[in-house]
Amino acid sequence: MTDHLPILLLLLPLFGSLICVLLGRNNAAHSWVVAMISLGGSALLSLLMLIKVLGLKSGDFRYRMGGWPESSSYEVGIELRVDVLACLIVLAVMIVGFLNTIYSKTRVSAEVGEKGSFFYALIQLLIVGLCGIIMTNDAFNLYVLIEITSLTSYALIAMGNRRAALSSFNYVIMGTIGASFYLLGVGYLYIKTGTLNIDDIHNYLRSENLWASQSIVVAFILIMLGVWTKMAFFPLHGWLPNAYSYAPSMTGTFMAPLMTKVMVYVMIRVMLWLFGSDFVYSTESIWSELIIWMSVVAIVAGSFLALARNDIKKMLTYLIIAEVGYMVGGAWLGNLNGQAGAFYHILSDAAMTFCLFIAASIVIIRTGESRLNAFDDLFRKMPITMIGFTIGGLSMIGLPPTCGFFSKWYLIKGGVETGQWEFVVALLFSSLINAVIFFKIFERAYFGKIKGIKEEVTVQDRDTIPAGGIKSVPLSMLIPLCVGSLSILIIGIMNKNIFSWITKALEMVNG
Amino acid sequence: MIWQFDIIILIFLVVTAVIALRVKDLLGASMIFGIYSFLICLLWAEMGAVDVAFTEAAVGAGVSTVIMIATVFSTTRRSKD
Amino acid sequence: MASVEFSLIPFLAWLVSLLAVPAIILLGKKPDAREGITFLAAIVKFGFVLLMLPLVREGKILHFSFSEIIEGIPIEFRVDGLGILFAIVASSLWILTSLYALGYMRSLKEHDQTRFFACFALSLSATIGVAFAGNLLTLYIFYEILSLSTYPLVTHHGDKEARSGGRTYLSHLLGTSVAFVLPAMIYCYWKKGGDINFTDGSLLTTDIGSGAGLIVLLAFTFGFAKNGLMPFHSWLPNAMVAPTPVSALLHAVAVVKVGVFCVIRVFTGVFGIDLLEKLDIAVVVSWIAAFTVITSSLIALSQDNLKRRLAFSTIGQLSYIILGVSLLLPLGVTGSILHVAMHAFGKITLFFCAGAIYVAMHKKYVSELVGIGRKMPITMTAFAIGSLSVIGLPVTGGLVSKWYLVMGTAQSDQIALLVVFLISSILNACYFLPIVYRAFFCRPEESLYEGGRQEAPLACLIPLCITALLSVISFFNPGLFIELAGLISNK
Amino acid sequence: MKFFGLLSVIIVGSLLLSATKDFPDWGDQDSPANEGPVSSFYIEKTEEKTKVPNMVTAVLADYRGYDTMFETVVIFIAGIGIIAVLRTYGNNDSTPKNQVGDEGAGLLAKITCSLILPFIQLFALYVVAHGHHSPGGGFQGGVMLGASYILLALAYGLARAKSCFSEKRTLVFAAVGIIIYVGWGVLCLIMGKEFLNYSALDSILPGGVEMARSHSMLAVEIGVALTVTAVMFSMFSNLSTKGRLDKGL
Amino acid sequence: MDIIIASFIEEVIVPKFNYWIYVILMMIGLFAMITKNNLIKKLIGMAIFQTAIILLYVSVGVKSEANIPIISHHGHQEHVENAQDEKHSSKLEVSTDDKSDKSDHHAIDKDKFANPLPHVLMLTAIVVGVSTLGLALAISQKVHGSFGTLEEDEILDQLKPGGHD
Repeated sequence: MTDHLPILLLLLPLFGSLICVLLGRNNAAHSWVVAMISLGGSALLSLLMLIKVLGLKSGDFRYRMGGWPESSSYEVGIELRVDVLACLIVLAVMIVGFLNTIYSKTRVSAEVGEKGSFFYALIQLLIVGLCGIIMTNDAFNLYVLIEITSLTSYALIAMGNRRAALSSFNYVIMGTIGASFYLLGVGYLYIKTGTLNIDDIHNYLRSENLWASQSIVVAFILIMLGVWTKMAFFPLHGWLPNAYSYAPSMTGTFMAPLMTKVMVYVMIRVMLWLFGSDFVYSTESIWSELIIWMSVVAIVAGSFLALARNDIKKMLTYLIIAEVGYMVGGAWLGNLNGQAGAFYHILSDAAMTFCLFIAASIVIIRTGESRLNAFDDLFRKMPITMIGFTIGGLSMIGLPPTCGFFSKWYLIKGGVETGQWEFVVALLFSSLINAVIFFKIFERAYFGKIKGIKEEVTVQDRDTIPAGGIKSVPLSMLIPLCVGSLSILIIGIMNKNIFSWITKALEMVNG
Repeated sequence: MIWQFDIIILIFLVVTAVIALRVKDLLGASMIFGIYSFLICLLWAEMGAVDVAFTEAAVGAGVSTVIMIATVFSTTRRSKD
Repeated sequence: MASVEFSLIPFLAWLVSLLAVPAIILLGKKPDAREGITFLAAIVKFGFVLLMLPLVREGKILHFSFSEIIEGIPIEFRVDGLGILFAIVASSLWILTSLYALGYMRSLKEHDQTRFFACFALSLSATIGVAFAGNLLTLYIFYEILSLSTYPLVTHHGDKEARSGGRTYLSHLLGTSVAFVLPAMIYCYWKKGGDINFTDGSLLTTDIGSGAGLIVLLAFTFGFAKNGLMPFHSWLPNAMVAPTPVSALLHAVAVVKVGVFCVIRVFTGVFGIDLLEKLDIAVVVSWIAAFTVITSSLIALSQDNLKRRLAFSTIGQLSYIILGVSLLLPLGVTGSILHVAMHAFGKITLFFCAGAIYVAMHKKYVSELVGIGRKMPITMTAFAIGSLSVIGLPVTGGLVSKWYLVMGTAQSDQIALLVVFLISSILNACYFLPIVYRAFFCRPEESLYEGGRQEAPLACLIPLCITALLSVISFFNPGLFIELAGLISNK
Repeated sequence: MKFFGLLSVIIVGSLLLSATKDFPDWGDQDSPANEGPVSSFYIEKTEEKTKVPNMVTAVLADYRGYDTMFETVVIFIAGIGIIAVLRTYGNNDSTPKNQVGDEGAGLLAKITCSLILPFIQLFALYVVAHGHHSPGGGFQGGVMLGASYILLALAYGLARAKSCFSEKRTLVFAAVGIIIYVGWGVLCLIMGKEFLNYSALDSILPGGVEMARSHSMLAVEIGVALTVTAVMFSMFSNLSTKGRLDKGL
Repeated sequence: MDIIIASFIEEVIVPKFNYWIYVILMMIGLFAMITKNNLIKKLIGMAIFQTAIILLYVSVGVKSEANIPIISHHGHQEHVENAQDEKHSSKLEVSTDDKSDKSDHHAIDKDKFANPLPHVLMLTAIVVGVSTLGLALAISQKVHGSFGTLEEDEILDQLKPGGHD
């Protein structure tokens, strides 16, 4: 039965979403139970899958949909391919999905009203799409699944207020351009190779030595452009900040940690599995130089834009853009450390973004203020929330016990190894900017606002500020936050194991 | 496959696409977009992609146009460009 | 040479103050029990450190490691002469500072005392972690924890001034360490091929080349900005907004000494004296240090705020230590290591005195201290001893270390540096001795005649007497410190 | 903005054009895509393996059935997404009840519509069922069936169409369609083979492995058709009323 | 000069005419998506963009000698075509021999059938396209509902005073 794990993993939330729809409107409570069961089950299954894959000698296993092919050496059907990398990200998706469902419990009725069950249905379908993207081994199937994730996220974002609808429309336009570029790239590959299976395309390109062919190069550029648009790589990032910050809070908390990261995974997969490292790094070395510079620009620009924001969620979304720069740069460094660092950063960034978004959402909800002064004096009023936020922030800065430090470590090591000093400098620079950003917030949260000039006044004032209602954060919001901040530490502490799994899997494809 | 037919349709396609985007009346634009879809459906049929043509006829020329017109009716016909 | 021995004691010594943190928080409502825990932890910690002392003196190196965090790099404790010396200084002074803090905080009725003591314990833990760190990564991690855990102490008052001071503090310390130390460390890690332990030899080899070597060296020296080297020194005067016990322990002993300690580690453990000699790059560092010595002394002259004057004095004294190490001679290194201890005793006395004056008289400025010696004779006597020690005049330990430093400089034939030492000693005298002189021999203002003696509470007074005594004792009996310093410098 | 747009469009366009020069010529039957083993396999082996003459249907519903499943899910998402975004509930009795009867088009349109509707629906069902042998299949049939209800709504008003196809019913139909599709795949899973491996069903379907595949394709096409029908109608009814579902165009 | 142009047209444009048109359509669509001010117009651009991609795919699957990808046993279509393509019969024979033992049907010549795979892919793409269009129209209706206009610049004007964007 363990052979069927990948598909069972997908079917559970798929059926869950169908049941949610069948439950109909005004049934958010039941839908919540369904979503919890399906996502919890899938999380368990993905854990099982990880254990299974870790036990495999070959490092990966395939699942042939429909049992094809029976004779041909080429794949005529669609196959799923699961290795450690896929398992890790699927696990991350499932866990974030599960935690986010817990978080949604109290928010759904407040933010989407009667349409709660549709929200749960859509979010489960989004998870199906993300996991499908991660596991599929078929270039076109990837497109279909990208569209699934896109459509669900358009709808989920547009469920918010009027700004959300507008930003969702922009997202539709940008997302469609991105997905269409990807589709065009796949079309060009298909014209030259006649197959859609990722491994088969790779083998064909290798055996026919098509690397220099103009259409293959263009296909690569197109796919990269498409994927970059979807992951909000710097010049193509315009849609992201508004979409994530105006979306309903439980949509933001789910999509911000995962959507861009999964697209980064797709990029790494396209680079290493579809085209192969020979093509991506050696023959076109000017590119990798160029793209690393682009990622440097992305990191610096993202950090500065984040610094300039006074809106909590906006600021966090710009940080995501900077983080995407990290991962793109890391993947393009062209050595194992860079790739593995980028990959590790996918996991750690998912954890810390989730943490920060949940904490920020709680703060915004509880204080009713979306600008940074919402944080005034929160360490006293909402200590647990602020501890979660602090851990996330420290991880974003990259301080040792947290996973953010280790991903930065590997990325910098990769940069040092190839001598890409500009990337190293950009990473450090953005750490510093992050430090400024977060300590600005910590300071506010720690001291409260500067009221008078005399310190005595401040001290007295702080004690008299009524804590009215702010302290009562429901457990359903705190649990995900706590688990998220714990997972930041766990990923940090387990970095050696995770990193060795990642490098093993990457070594196999790099040869 | 008749290539003369093919070329004629392709040229018409470009023309209708440009018109659909230039008409200031959204209802008109939607209608012309329907024509565009129908032309492209002809093109698929001519290229031997009958299933695609069938789908395009039903989806592109049919439902897409209808929902677009429905939207235009329930919002506005006015367009500045 | 040195036999490495597995031992749990370093870990326990580190753990004691860490465990004290939750205990302090839990007992936050009962101040007496809370402070009791602090004392208990301080004493137990000192006991553990003393326990290791004989072993280290035998030439053993105690070693403990757990949880390999990155491929090939565990969290590792490794106790050698330098580490134990620093640990002794820090942990013994923690006891005294706790006592002092008790008096200071209570008599000023400060707010948030629980937070204060908890962060204090945490920062001590981090200090011990740095002292015993067995590899660069461990060092780095504890260094960062120290920066973070002292931030609430620095900004304790929470007013605007404290905030901006705290901002400077963190931005300088975190900024430099992330921007310089991290890449330099990763460079070493990569160069060495997955291992950055401090062993007896050097981490790097000659194939690094002078250029890269210089960059890495400077990255480390500036990166550990806690050492107060110019131009990254301005956090230290700004951090003086902290309550005095914090300034005393952290900004005279723990934090700043961690900075120079890290630099000594880099010189002896990462590069190794031999390699630096071959590459001939340390001279750059010595000139930067020399510049800092002179400049900071001159700035100190112009400061009216007593604590700021002490802070600039600290900056200068720290650069002595770096200067000594960068001479790359056994005498210089010994002098540096000695100066870590001697300056600690002297400077903490001075800070205690400054705090005591503030507690008793609410005076912060040098110009207000005229004639204060009659009101607070004990405090001001201790102040005088501390000043002597920092200047390097007899019957104080400061002379011993300065002696070694000057000897080392003379041996290295760097006359210019020798001149620097002399000038700066004169400057030191210029900014300290007038205070003492005016305190005792000038006519005080009218208001000071009223009332009799007005010393600070006993809890403040006792520690400063003890530290002053320690300064004197270490002049007559510096053998232990010289021996421990020799363990490192004579290799 | 215009200039920037034009520039980027021209860059992308020239990039794409530059690649076409090493494309195989249009209609080249020896191009890798046409000559390659995958499409050869489809053309040569489909009938042998599945007994379905329409290769497109066979590839759609069997070889790439997994894709098609998600394609159906995409439709489903569009359906519930539109409801999630646009639908507004609540009693909007602003339109008096007696006006409902006035909805819809003129008499001529009504009569024409009532005459052709049965044929459209019949033909739609034929398209679904005959997709194995002629162009067509679940999508096309489903869209036609949905379109027939749209026609009904246009001619007789939305209320009339809703009486046949209420909102609740559209959702149930949409979900059931996918349940049929996925359930069929799960059935294969239960029978011990891979997901969507229809050959697992030869023991319960008549006619051997090939016919099992053929029949299964029909089953999943019916599922697709149900979903598409429901969603197409729901899409129209929501979009034409701004999500109020009260009064059509 | 004329010869060069003529040969350019003959060798570059004519055999790849479809691809040229596809690129032009794609550029039109993309340009509309980026620069148009009206949301509905943007969506029309999007639909054109998507059909352009479909045109690319379908053009890939075309074979000059081929018919629709449906095998017909009983009709006369096959025979008619065979009669038409006398000159290809030799090739047909060869391929027939290879496969004749495998099935009792008459063998299938793959050059006779258009490549079915792009068609399948494009069925999916069309469906995805209409789904996106429907959802996008719903969103634009919501935008119109709350802003009262479909022009992007007017919406942004409305947001200016309140929004801190």
